Amino acid sequence: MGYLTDSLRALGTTLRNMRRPATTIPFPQQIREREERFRTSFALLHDENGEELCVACLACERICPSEVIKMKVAPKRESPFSGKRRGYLEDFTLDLTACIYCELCVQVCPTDAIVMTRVPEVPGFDREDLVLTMDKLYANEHAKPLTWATASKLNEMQEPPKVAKVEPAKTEPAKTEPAKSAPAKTEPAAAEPAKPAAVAEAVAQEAP
Amino acid sequence: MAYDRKHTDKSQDLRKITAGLTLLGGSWASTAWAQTAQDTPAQAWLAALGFSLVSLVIAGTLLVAARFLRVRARQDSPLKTRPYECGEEPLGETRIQFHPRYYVVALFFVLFDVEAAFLFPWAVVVKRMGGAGLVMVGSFLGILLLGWLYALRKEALRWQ
Amino acid sequence: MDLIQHGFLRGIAYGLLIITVVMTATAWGMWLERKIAAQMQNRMGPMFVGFHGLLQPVADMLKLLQKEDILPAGADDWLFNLAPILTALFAIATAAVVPWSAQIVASDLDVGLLWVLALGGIMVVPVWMAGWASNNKFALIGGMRAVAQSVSYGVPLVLTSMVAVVFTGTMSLSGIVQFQMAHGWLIYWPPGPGIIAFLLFYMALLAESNRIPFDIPEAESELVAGISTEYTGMKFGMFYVAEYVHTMVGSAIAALIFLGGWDGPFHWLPGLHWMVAKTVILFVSVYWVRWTLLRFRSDQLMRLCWLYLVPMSLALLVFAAVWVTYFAA
Amino acid sequence: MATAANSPTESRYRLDQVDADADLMVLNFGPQHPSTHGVFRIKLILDGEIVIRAIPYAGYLHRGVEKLLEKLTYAQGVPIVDKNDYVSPMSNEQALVMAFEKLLKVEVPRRARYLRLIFSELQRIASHLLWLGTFALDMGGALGGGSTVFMYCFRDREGILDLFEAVTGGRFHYNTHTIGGNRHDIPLGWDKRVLAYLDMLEPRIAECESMTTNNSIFVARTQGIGLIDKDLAQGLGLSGPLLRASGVDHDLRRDAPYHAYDEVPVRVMVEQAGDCQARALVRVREMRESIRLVREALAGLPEGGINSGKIIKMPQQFKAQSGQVYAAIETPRGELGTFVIAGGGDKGTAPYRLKIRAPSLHALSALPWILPGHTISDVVVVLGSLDPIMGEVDR
Repeated sequence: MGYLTDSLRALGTTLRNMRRPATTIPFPQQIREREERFRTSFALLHDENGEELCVACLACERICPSEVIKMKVAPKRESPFSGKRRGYLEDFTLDLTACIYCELCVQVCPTDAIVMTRVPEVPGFDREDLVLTMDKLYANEHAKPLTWATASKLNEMQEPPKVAKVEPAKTEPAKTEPAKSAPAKTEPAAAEPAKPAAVAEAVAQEAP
Repeated sequence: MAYDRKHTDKSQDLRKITAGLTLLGGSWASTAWAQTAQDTPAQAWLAALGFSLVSLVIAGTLLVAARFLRVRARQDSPLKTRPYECGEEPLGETRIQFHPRYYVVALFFVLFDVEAAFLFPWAVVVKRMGGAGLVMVGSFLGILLLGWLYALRKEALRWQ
Repeated sequence: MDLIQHGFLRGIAYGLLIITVVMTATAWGMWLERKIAAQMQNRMGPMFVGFHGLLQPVADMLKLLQKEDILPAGADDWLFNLAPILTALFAIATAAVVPWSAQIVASDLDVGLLWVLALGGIMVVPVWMAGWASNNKFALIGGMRAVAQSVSYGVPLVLTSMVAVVFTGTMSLSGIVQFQMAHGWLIYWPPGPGIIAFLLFYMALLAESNRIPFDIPEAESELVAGISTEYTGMKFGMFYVAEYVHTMVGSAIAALIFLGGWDGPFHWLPGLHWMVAKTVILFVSVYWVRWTLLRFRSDQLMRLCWLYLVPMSLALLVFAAVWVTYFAA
Repeated sequence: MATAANSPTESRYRLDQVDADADLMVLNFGPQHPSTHGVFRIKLILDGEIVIRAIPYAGYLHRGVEKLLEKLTYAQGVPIVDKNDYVSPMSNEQALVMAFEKLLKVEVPRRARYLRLIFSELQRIASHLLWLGTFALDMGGALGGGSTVFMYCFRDREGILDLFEAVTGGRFHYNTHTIGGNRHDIPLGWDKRVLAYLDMLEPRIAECESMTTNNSIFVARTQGIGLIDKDLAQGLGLSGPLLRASGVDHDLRRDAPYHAYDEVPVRVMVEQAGDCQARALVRVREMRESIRLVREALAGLPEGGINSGKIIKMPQQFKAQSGQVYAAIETPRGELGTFVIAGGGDKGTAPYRLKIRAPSLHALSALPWILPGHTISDVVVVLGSLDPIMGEVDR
């Protein structure tokens, strides 16, 4: 009977698999190695002088599809570091309970201020613990490893290669003629990919 | 690669544990109970009865223990005792008169189990009965097989 | 007096010991099964309670003991409560006649095999009771399937064990083993029918203990949990335990009547070791099969039984009778 | 049989044998049932164990995604749809993004199209692996061989999630497609990882096959079960593996090539029988075909940009005042289409109306036709073979 031979074959398969090591990762004791781009929780960053990068341009609040970012803008004042007049955050809340981790807020940030972290564990016993306040977000900057993606890196990656430059993700630099990416030329002039700072100003001007 | 991780080989531990348990328990038990008496049938039946009694007591004890140890909800909702039907209100009666198509199996069973009851006494003394017994039982089985073939011809086992 | 002392009291004493050992072994049999299944599926299985989850059965038991006991609305409370007790009783009482070695046997009945088969057969009654009493459609269908399947596979089970009776000329389990010690294990002597009978017996055993590929009474992907859908806490636990005890005792019986019981090639090892080793191997193999195969549909199962297994076991029986009458020395 | 049943109550099986005296049992199968693949309810009317009528009820997982998409702008809408077909999230993104690109007349660079092809084929493998596991689970039970196959499939599917994690940073919620291309380029050495993974996967599929499609118990359970003939399949608008298993040679990847399927041609797997076994075979063969496609596409992966330049910077940056488009892709489950009428939102920055054509919904509509005459055991097999994803059905 076919049942018997097929069953024996299936038994052989399971026997073979018994020799393979378990793929389980006992989670709290051992943490899986995450990819460089792995994205979960959030952090707000400072620049090298220790000044907040966020200029309160509201770009992330507007792009967020699930509207989890709430921002309070402080009046513009002069920066103690650079002396320029710029916006400051008064308060910033990111509600992780509704966040879908789409990374759009990171992508639109003109100053690379908001990034995601690589540690998914956001343990807490309260719903309050999942609401990231500004303090928590600034604390995350050093408390958690950050992902690879920042706004400028994402934009650089998505930009059509106008000049032959080494893209971070290519196995080979795009030495071939850039004319191949013909679609880049058909693109209307509305949002020409500019330098992050320029975009920051453009967006900031649009903000009320 | 991430999908082929190695961190622990537990099959080793597993093998050691099972082997150890069997050896330890086995040698202790076989030295402790090395005596027995040849039983009379009456003794054996009484022993079986005693054994069953113990199993009944153990089974009962577990339930009684559960009765004392169990947790009770503070409020009983009528929803809690509702029979499970995938989260929906049960529709219609459960115990209705319906057609499970298993009665054929029951008939078959009666046929063959009665036969088994007849065969067991013969099976013990098959050698003593010799060829005559073989012919008798053979004819009995033959009639049985005829009935079986008839049932098959009637497609009694195709209830779909 | 002697009857009481050597019969009843000994039965109780042995009962306490053997049941404790068997139930403990069953509990760790569950652990073993989970570990084997985990290894097979490249998982780790229970890891947290005790060393490599060794105390998991204890934790499970404690959990089940504390669970809330719910009687579904419209259930037949007498039958509902009686069913798990009877299931456990029948499953455990089967072990009464199992000789674990030449000495260790609670009751060496001269119709030991009949006792086992009878108790195994009557197991279907509490299962049906549970299915009927629950007032649940899934349980009802599961109960019906359980009856049909148990009843069907009881026949090849009886017939194949009868093959052993025909060869050995006794229905006492220790008698069967003694015959095998003298003439060779039934699985290889006489060559041919023994191994087929063993395979048929093994399949029927899988079906009787509701193991895949014959687990349609439970069939959790179709019938949620079959007969035990409405059972909570320890009552569910009783079904669970009974199932495992049933499998373990069934493996022991298979080891006794086909694999020579406590007989082994090296006599410096105590008989108990051989017996336990064979039982454990069969027990593990049942779970190996269980975690490998898919399940049949109920009607396919019945057809498989009545079209192939029953005639095959009948033919074996006839062959055995002819062999014993004319060829055996 | 040539003629399809005329109504759901009329069956092609031997329903004439239904005992007129017996009472009928009404059984709710779902929504909280272990094998309804989510929250799905079928009201079964049973004669003993045989189904004589099946009435499916969907909608337990309704989340209002289509309405939500009409409220969000084009740029914001893309990440929302990931959860529709939660077994192949990228397919949802692709279907939506393709419709938006058509509407907004945005070109996609060639490299992005290749990447989309690779992603969608990997996604197909992942989805079919999950399907194989759950299908075996339906047949083998959570405490049996089914769960073993399930674990193997999940173990191997994990590799694809790891690969996607390396590219996009997400394991489920990728949001890697954007209007006009992709958001993430592949990292260094990713193609080698993919090839290594595919080399590992191929023998493992064979292993799973030995426990399922090549196993006679599986064949006994699936052969002749849940027959959908050609007429019925076309009449109900089935698509994908279901349609191909019924003998209709139709595959959008070949018949209306999108992404880079015109450059990397697809061999379409067709089976004639139309039963559960045929569906299973089609899916398993498609897995092999997908492996081949990924290999070919990786070999021919062009250099260049991955986005046509309109990097999303603000929600309202895409505008379309008029027009309506329909774009469809071949997801693992069939034709996933998005129909968009432009002009919603203030200044036309959001769709006025958006409708998602989900293949699973059509698949489930076959149930009343094919279930009658089968036993309860077959119900789970038939349902599993349709491979419905409730998130997509209810949206």
